[in-house]
Amino acid sequence: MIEFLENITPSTTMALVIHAMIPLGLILVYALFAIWMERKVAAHVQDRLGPMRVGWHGWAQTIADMLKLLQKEDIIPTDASRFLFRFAPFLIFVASYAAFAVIPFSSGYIGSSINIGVFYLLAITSLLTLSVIMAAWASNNKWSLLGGMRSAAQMVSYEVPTIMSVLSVIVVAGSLNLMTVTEMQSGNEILGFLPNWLIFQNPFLLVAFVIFFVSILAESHRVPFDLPESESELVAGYQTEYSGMRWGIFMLAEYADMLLLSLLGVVLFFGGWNSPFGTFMDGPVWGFFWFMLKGMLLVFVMMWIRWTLPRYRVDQLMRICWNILIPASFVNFVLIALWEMIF
Amino acid sequence: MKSDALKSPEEIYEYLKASFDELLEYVPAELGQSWITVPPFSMKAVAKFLRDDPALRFNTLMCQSGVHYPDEDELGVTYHLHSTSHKHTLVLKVRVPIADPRVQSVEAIWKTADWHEREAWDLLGIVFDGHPNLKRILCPEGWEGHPLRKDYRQQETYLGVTTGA
Amino acid sequence: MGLLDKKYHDSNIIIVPLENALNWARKSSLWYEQFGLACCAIEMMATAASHYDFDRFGILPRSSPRQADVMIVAGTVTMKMASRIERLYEQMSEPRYVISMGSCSNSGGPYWEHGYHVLKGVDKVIPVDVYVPGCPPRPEALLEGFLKLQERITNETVVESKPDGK
Amino acid sequence: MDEIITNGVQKQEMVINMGPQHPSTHGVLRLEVVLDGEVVKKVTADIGYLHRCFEKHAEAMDDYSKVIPYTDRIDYVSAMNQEHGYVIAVEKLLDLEVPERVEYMRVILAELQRIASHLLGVGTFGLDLGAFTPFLYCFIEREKILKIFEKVSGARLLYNYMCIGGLMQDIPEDFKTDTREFVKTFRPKIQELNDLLSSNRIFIDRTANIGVLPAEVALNYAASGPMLRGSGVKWDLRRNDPYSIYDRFEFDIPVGKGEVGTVGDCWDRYIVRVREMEESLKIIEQALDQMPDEGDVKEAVPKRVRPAEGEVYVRTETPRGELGYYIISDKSASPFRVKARAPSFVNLSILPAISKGALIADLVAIVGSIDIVLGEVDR
Repeated sequence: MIEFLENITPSTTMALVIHAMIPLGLILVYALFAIWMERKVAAHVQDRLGPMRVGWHGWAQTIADMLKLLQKEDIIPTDASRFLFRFAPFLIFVASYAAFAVIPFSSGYIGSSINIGVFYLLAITSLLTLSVIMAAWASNNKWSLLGGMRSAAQMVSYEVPTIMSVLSVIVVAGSLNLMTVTEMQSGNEILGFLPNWLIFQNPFLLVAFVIFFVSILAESHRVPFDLPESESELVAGYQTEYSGMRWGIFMLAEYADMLLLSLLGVVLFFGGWNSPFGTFMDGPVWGFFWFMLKGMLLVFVMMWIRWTLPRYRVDQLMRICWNILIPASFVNFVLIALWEMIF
Repeated sequence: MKSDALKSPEEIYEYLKASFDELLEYVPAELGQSWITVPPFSMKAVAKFLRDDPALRFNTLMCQSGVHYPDEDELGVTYHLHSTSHKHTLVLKVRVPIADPRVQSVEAIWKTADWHEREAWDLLGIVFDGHPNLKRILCPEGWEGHPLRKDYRQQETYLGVTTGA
Repeated sequence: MGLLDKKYHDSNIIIVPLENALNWARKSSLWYEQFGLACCAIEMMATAASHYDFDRFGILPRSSPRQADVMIVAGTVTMKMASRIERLYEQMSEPRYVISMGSCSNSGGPYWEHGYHVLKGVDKVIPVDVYVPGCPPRPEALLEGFLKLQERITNETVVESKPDGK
Repeated sequence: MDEIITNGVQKQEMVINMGPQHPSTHGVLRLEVVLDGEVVKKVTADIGYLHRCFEKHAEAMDDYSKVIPYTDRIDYVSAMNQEHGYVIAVEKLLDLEVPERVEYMRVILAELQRIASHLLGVGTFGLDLGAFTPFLYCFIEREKILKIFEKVSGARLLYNYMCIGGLMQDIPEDFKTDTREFVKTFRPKIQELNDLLSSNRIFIDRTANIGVLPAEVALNYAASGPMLRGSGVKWDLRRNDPYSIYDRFEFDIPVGKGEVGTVGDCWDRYIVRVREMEESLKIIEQALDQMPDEGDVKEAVPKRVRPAEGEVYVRTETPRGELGYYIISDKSASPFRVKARAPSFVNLSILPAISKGALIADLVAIVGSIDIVLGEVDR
């Protein structure tokens, strides 16, 4: 990709900038689509229609929302810490955007194919916690503060099972480079027809995926773990004092985060950009299609869960993490390692 | 102890007379239920007796209402009691002069009286002696007058907003 | 019209499409504050529920006033509540609108004469854009109120009106 | 803020205001909550934000029947039940016999209203716990009841349909078929609700053992309705102090048994409501079968309502509990005093007693399980 960009643009710098901007464009287009999709999914789950008036079946709804948010007054509460209050939305967005750098979107495009891709991704997503606390503390609002504290506890705890389940994949794959992990999953050899995806390679990786999925639900603040912004308890949690586009950026980051973690799941368990039909419909462009399709399916499942389940309480959330997920993920890790030794 | 005998207010009155003698007064009514009038200063003792006596066991205060009787220049409180174990009901009434409207609180006997008494104070200005937290409940603090009195005149503005009086 | 209100002196080929786009965005995405007062709130909920479906028009509930565009005063405003409503209105960010839903918030409704504790019309404390009559208004009436508000937004302009009335 | 020093660590309690504008206070209730972290130390309910002077209006009206529209607005979620209670009270004051057909109609409408109200209560309870979809499913069913009501009375929410001694107008011809159709389609929906919410693991985790209200406390606080029955007390005025024609129907009184937790917890209160809907369906079916087809609904309506001097206290079972009307008549055309003993008002006063030591999320669940209507709390 970068060679191609260097060929068509006058300077290397420009090529690099464009190269780096691709995920940004992707996030924006995806967010427009995902927010619309969320509303449509919600509506159809609830026997409604959802947005209908703006364009065909309301496809332009999110564009209108964004354009409106841009026009809104930018309120900074008098008692807020002004710098942190303004800075937090950007930090949260930077964190989710930067993490996309190591995601292999197709065989032809990865932002940076570094050897410590997984490590980098997990490290940079930890910034999300920081920015949420920053937003909460800076707002000088009690609801925000409670939301921020919940968020900090939740994200720090759920990082452990996430990392453990990611590690179990790494044990099988033997590389921290996400591109390498994807490439080793090509082909259809398991039982003669199943693709070589990691989830099919080792029965314990299925368990690892379940743990991973539950943890990313919590990491991206989705129901049943959406406590930091739980509407019926904390008004809007850490976002309570934000208005206009600053709030919009939080929204954007939340959806970007959802996509990021889903895509990570796709790379680690569902063969990344590999086609499910072997060499059929394979190639860089099809690869991108398959990759996004799998990612969006996971995002869809997250939405589906959101509109079906109630929400956990904060202590139950912690108990699930420390009493169930973390021990389970450790045991599972050992079992995967044993399986790898034996077979 | 199941006591089917003590069903009507009159029987209950006869039973109460043994303990409270001259204090109580039985008032038969043509329409609706007859009631027993209790002096305001012994309300709590009567209430405690009614709740705890095994033959009575009025464990629930269904309703407590304040009333303003402008003709007599009096305020009144009506208590509707009932017992889930003996399945009987009783009406008690207290009358106090409007100049000194003090009634003993029954908050300690039936917890539900807490809010009912605050409401009666708020809307009618009946003072309940012994109530731990007797302040306005429906109207905001700083409201003038007691709206359910028949001679209530609405204040013209509240916090700078006209009330439309 | 919020921040851009009357900022320009002349209408021109750039401003007109811009204005249209901005107005279109605002009218298509009216987020209301999730805030019910009395009987009308139940009808407001019914309007948001499956049968009438606010979301068709892009109307969403927000529980924080900061993120809301329109406040539906759904129900009787009492003296005790009046100052809170004023405060909530102040917490909303511009551009903001108010729909007064039902007779009570329009004028005091059935509590007009003897309601010592009822505010006789929410417009005594905050400015109202659209009044929806009814006690309570049917969901269709509330939707009509939103359509009227959209109409009103469409006609807003960023151009300062000239002193000669043009 | 009080400072607490434990083991050399300085802690501060946080005072937080829930409401009057808060998504889960069911209207304009303000709760002043003292928190230690997320643990509730003390709750003080501040009510009166919707005080609409019902009692003053009742005294100011120059006719007993003019009060009926205001009774609708006390509890706007179950207006039919409110009207029912009031007209029964005035009829008792007048010593008035009401035609059979009217009684049956009133019972059917009151029970339909009970279902509609419980649907709202159950739905918003789910909403408080973060389950958005069951709430909308409940509203779909509620909308069907409102359609029946609209055909009957012309209004969706506040009907002003019952009048002293009768009804405003006769029922439409297809009322019976509509209601039967509804009863038939609604039964499976209750099962659906049970599958989606009542037996949901997360829902049970959130509601079991939360906000436990023991029976003695409930009686001492004069709790009523599902709040009392949730605590295991089999007390339903339709059975224990029958009014109207409720003694003619076969139905059970569901009580909380502590199936998933302790007796009297939030889940018990919730499930009592769900089961009551089934019982109401039974009553409706029986009433539809027994109801006479002919009869003038305005037969007994008096020309002028002027009761003799006296007073009555009439209590009826509304979806939220015991609604009592204490009416004093002084022989004039307007009531001397009307006191509405509203179930929500009394039930809400228990909140501080049962929410100590809960988390904020539990507090939301407890408020939701009490199922208050602020119009009734403040009147």
